[in-house]
Amino acid sequence: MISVPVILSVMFLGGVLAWLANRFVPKGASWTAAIIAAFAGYLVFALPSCGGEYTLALGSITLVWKSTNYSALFAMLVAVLGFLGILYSMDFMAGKKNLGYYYMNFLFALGAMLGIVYSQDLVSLFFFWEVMTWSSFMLVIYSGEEKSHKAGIKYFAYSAIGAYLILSAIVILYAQSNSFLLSENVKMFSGMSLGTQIMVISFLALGFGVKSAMMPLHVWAPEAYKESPSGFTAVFSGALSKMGIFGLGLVVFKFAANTEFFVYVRETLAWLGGLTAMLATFYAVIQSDAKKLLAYSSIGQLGYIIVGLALGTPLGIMAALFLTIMHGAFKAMLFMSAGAVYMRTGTTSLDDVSGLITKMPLTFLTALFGIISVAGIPPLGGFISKWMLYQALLETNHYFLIIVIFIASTAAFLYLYRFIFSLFLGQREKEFEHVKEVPWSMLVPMMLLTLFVLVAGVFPGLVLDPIGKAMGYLGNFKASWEPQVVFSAWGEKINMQVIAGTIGTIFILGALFIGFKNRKATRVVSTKDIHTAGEIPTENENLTYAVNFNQPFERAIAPILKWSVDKLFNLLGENLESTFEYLRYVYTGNGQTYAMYVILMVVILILFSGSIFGIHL
Amino acid sequence: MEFSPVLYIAIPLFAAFLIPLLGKVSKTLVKLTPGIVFLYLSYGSILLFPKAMEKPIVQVVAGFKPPFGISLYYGATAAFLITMVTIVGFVIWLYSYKFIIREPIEKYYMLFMMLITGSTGILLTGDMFNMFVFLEITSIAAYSLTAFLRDKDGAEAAFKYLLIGSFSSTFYLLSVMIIYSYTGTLNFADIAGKIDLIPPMAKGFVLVLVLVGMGIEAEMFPLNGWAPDAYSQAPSPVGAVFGGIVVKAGLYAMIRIVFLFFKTPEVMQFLIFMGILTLLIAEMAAMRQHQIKRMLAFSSIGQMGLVIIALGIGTMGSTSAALFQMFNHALIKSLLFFAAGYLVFHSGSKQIEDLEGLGYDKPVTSFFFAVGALAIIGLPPFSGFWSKLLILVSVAKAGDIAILLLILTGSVIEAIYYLRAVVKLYTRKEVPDNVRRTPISGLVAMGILAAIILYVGLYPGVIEKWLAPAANNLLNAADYIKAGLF
Amino acid sequence: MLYYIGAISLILIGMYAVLTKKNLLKIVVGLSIVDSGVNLLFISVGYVKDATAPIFSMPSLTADKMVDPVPQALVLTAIVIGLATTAVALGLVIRLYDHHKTLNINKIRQLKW
Amino acid sequence: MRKAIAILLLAIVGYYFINVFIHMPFGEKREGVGKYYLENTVKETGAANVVTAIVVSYRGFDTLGEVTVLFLAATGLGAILFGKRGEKRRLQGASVIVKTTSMMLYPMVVLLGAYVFVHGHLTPGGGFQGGAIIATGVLLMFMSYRHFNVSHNALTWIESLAGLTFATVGLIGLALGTTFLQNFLPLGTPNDLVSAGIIPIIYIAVGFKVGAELTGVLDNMLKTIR
Repeated sequence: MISVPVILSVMFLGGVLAWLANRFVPKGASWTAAIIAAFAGYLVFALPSCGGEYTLALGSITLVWKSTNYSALFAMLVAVLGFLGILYSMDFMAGKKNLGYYYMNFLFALGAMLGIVYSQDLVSLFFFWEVMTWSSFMLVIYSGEEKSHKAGIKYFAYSAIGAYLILSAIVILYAQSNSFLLSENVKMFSGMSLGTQIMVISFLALGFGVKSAMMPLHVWAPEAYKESPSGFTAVFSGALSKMGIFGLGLVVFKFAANTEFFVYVRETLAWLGGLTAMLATFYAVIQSDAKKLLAYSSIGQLGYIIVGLALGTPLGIMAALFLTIMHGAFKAMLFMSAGAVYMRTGTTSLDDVSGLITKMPLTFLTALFGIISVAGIPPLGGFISKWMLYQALLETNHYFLIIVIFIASTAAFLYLYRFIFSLFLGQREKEFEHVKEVPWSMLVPMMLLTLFVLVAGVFPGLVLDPIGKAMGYLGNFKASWEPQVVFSAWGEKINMQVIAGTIGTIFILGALFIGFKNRKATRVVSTKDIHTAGEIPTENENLTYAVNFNQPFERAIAPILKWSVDKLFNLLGENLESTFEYLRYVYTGNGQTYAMYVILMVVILILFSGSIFGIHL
Repeated sequence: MEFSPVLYIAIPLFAAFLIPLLGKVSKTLVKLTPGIVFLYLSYGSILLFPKAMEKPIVQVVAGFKPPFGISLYYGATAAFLITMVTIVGFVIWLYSYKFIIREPIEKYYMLFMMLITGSTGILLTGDMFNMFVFLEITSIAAYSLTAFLRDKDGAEAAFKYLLIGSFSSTFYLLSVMIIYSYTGTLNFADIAGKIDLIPPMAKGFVLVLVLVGMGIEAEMFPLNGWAPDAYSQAPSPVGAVFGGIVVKAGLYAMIRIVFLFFKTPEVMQFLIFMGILTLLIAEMAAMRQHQIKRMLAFSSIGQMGLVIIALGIGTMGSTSAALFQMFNHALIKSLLFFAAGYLVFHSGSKQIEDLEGLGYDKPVTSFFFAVGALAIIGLPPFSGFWSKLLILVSVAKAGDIAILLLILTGSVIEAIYYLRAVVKLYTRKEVPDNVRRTPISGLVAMGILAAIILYVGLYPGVIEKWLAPAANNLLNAADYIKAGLF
Repeated sequence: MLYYIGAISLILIGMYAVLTKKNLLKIVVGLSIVDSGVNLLFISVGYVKDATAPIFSMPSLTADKMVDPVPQALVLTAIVIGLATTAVALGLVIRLYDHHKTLNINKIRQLKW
Repeated sequence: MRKAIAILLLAIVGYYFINVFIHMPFGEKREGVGKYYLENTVKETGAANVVTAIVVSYRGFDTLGEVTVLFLAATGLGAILFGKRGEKRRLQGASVIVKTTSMMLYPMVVLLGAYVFVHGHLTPGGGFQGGAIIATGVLLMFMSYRHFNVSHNALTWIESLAGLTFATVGLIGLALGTTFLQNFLPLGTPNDLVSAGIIPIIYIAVGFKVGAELTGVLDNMLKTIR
């Protein structure tokens, strides 16, 4: 009998096992982890999507785990991405130190995510939430370098703030309802006072918002994504940040939906999501590091998802959940390909690497499908979610938001093109002549995901089916999107397969045509083959085309960039710390001063005893 | 012979008087004595535990009925805390076994044993003046142990501690005096019954004296200047005793007196206020520390603040949460001090900066430090999580969201500085080959603590079921009076 | 009554010394003065007019003509404890002087913040 | 500045302090445990000296603690000043008159001390006082003779054995099925030297212990002067 604790214990004990394996068998950790992840993945899929209930009484607190349709959706995402991430790591991480530590925390993180989605009570939700936070923190600081530690601390600090907000919401709820059970709290929520409702919803939304990198709480994300090992980044961006979405879904539809101010919650979140999408895209455009670029892109995509959720219409939710799955897949693809490039070249800087297309064709293909999907070009999965999102926005008359989203989507092309161009196209530097394609264990996950994105784009019904069920859990929503309905505005019925076929054919034909036509015309030149106003550049000048790729755009959005949330928070942090510094001067180190404090305390207590204790001396 | 609570005091005293003679025979014998004593006492305390949980055991000394003789009150709260103290005491002894290599070893073990015994006495006694005596036993042992390393800073820290500690004992003695002069008795239960004989003004003065005097021991904010110095300069196991045991005893003394004699809403409000002040200022100061043990000291103060807040709320839930937090803090802070002790020893420097790279060089010790850090922040699956959760729940139930947010602010700060230290440990850096290793006894001590922390984190029910009687015993003054005077 | 005021004055004088004197030895002396003040105060609390010491050395003495024995017993303990504290304090002062070559408390401030 | 603040603060404290005590009855008889002790001491403990009875019997546990405090102070001082042993003292030897007088006084002082603690249950005084007097005698010798030495070995033995006696007497009570420190000897006639059960035993032990400890403390401090 498969139940949730079985899955969780497989993951957690597996983590310990992987750590142990590393101590005794070389490469033991990676194989153990892969097997464990595969097995747990199998269990997740085998678990009935509505059931597997398990109750555990811990003293006065009862923990309940159960699989629901909603959690099944996220659990599958986690299980698949987790397995692929570990598979990818097997060769990616080969030869690195402390692999036991890496895989242990990886599996812990996966287990914690599964724990989160299966939790039916708030305590275990928070419990796993924190386990997820620290295990992912451990992976961010894995490299042991100064930079990764900075990123890690930043990540942890924001996560801690978020987590404690969630915790306070949980205890406020408990104080009112005397229960940690999700269902109980949802039931009683509408009966609580307005203040409580506002507090709980805003705390929860902010707390989950931190994890889903909602602006202005996103500042931890770029660096944390950049510093974590790529095998995990795929999971980090693809699945871990989705836990925030998972939570937001609960907040919006389980809690906020029962309040009078539901519409305000939705509007606020929608706008926050929209702004996130736009600003993050702008930031992504100006990045010169592949992983940071992808990180911002990831933030932007999560913005879309939040918009979709916040719209609250069936179509919006469906768009959001569909994008959740799709984003999990294509962002994992992109991070994996960036990781593959990193593995072979040792850098992810867009300014340094170029022209890898012939050396790493399959990686290029993955990246290509990835960016097509992000950009929302049919026939891949991204297109459908974008389409649904626009349609939902139109239906609910959010015209300004459409503009915002539209700007964001358009700007996305800039960075996406830069990503693929810088890494794979253009002239190849000499130092990259001997680059080889990555090993199969890394290609397999990338290819599988590519296939999935393609299939999901062509047969969206495959993914829409579990999503529809999940929506049923969130409320009485029904998933009823068919391409035909959309296109019926023009009085035509077209289905995805036809679009896919058409576009695919045109694409292949076009590629072949251009390929043949330009077969002779291409001339391979060195990047140094360039003259600037008659001057011959020196050897160490970086003249890759990708340098300052989007400079015009950067200039255009300069005013926005000046106002950086990150800087603002840093300033705040610094000021706070210097305040602390002054505060600790209370401890002067002079024993007599301390004695004076004691007497002072006595005097204060005596003089104000009337107002403090109600006893007049 | 049945185990009697008085043995908690008698056996260690006997052993302490015996140690100088044993020292003439063999040093190993001296080193083993406290371990045997604490092992036996933990065994006894576990035997006695269920009984005390059911019904307070009031043990008379010298055969005179209270209030005429001194009586020991071994109620559920005392049983809970003393069991914790003896077990933690045993583990700290285990750690000391190899850690203390400086002469005079026999004096160290005598003082160490008496430090813990004094704290036990504070928890155990049912007599106000007797508590003063135990307070002094604790203090004098603590002063001497703070200066045990005989370095410059140790003596300075000890002198400050002594200066402030004298104020504490003076104030406490004055309060005993005023109470005696009006009620004519020294037994807690008896005083509690006659407290109204004291005119309001004198009562207010006593309250001020007790709050300040015991506030010093419990490390309330403006009174805790001595604490960071003493914690950081004492040898690490002693730091663990301070943070894990001595403070708890001081706080228990204060809370016992306040709850028995002065339990008014205003006083409780005041406790909450002081708790918040203590928590926030200590956490802020801890964030800016450069020395690891000083940071632990401030964190310890902060945790005490948290406990004071929870006690100040004064509901059943919050009091049990506070006791749980005390228990967790004793274990976790000991673990942290243990690990920090060897880290400082290995790196040869007290600065956090210099810990770089030790995470790879001394993986096990560093791992225990990391576990302790995660646990004290209150991250699952460690025991610190549950107590923090229970405290927050009780705060929320009391309806004060502002306090809740302030506690969480403190927690965020705490999380940041602990992780900074942990991350420093795991910064890659070539460390000169260090042949010194953490001895097995130290690792076993840390391992025991870490195992308990993890076990309680996974099965909080083990501890939680005892919290209710313990909290009830602390809160319910009428029961105390009834049992104390039989 | 005057006894109370005298004892309290002693306590305050001692505290003043502890709070302001720069010399460590004077501070220790101050602590001792505080102790003595407290002890005297306690003894005077137990005082009963026209009563004798609580010792039944002669059959003519009766219980109702004796001072309260409890404060005396407690003060005995308190004196010893005060002595112990002073001894340790003096030991620390010796150590401090060894290390710092000064007894000025303002110069002994290695540990701060 | 500091002085002004200190005076101000202490003035406030003092004002309220006196304010509290001024209302306290002075010189009046009190109800409470004191009265009980006065009325029942002779009957219950057999000691003529009520203070001693309280110190050793009723509140014997306090005294055990008190002895421990002193023991700790001696130990602690030894720990703090450890490693300075054997450094040369720079005390000036005293004049012949002082030396001779000290020599003559020393045995008498010790005797007086012994008298005081042996008669603790009968007359004013007791173990602590007697021990302190003995230590004064030793101090006298320290002051007058440069090379006067006490045997540390002996001190340790006396200290430990005396402490053990106290603890053992207490534990015997427990072992006999009564309570810790409970009297198990016949009370005898009040005002006899051999009376009051275990009180004289304990007080003699305390006397030895306190004498030895104070001597140890003095020795420790003197030896460390450079």
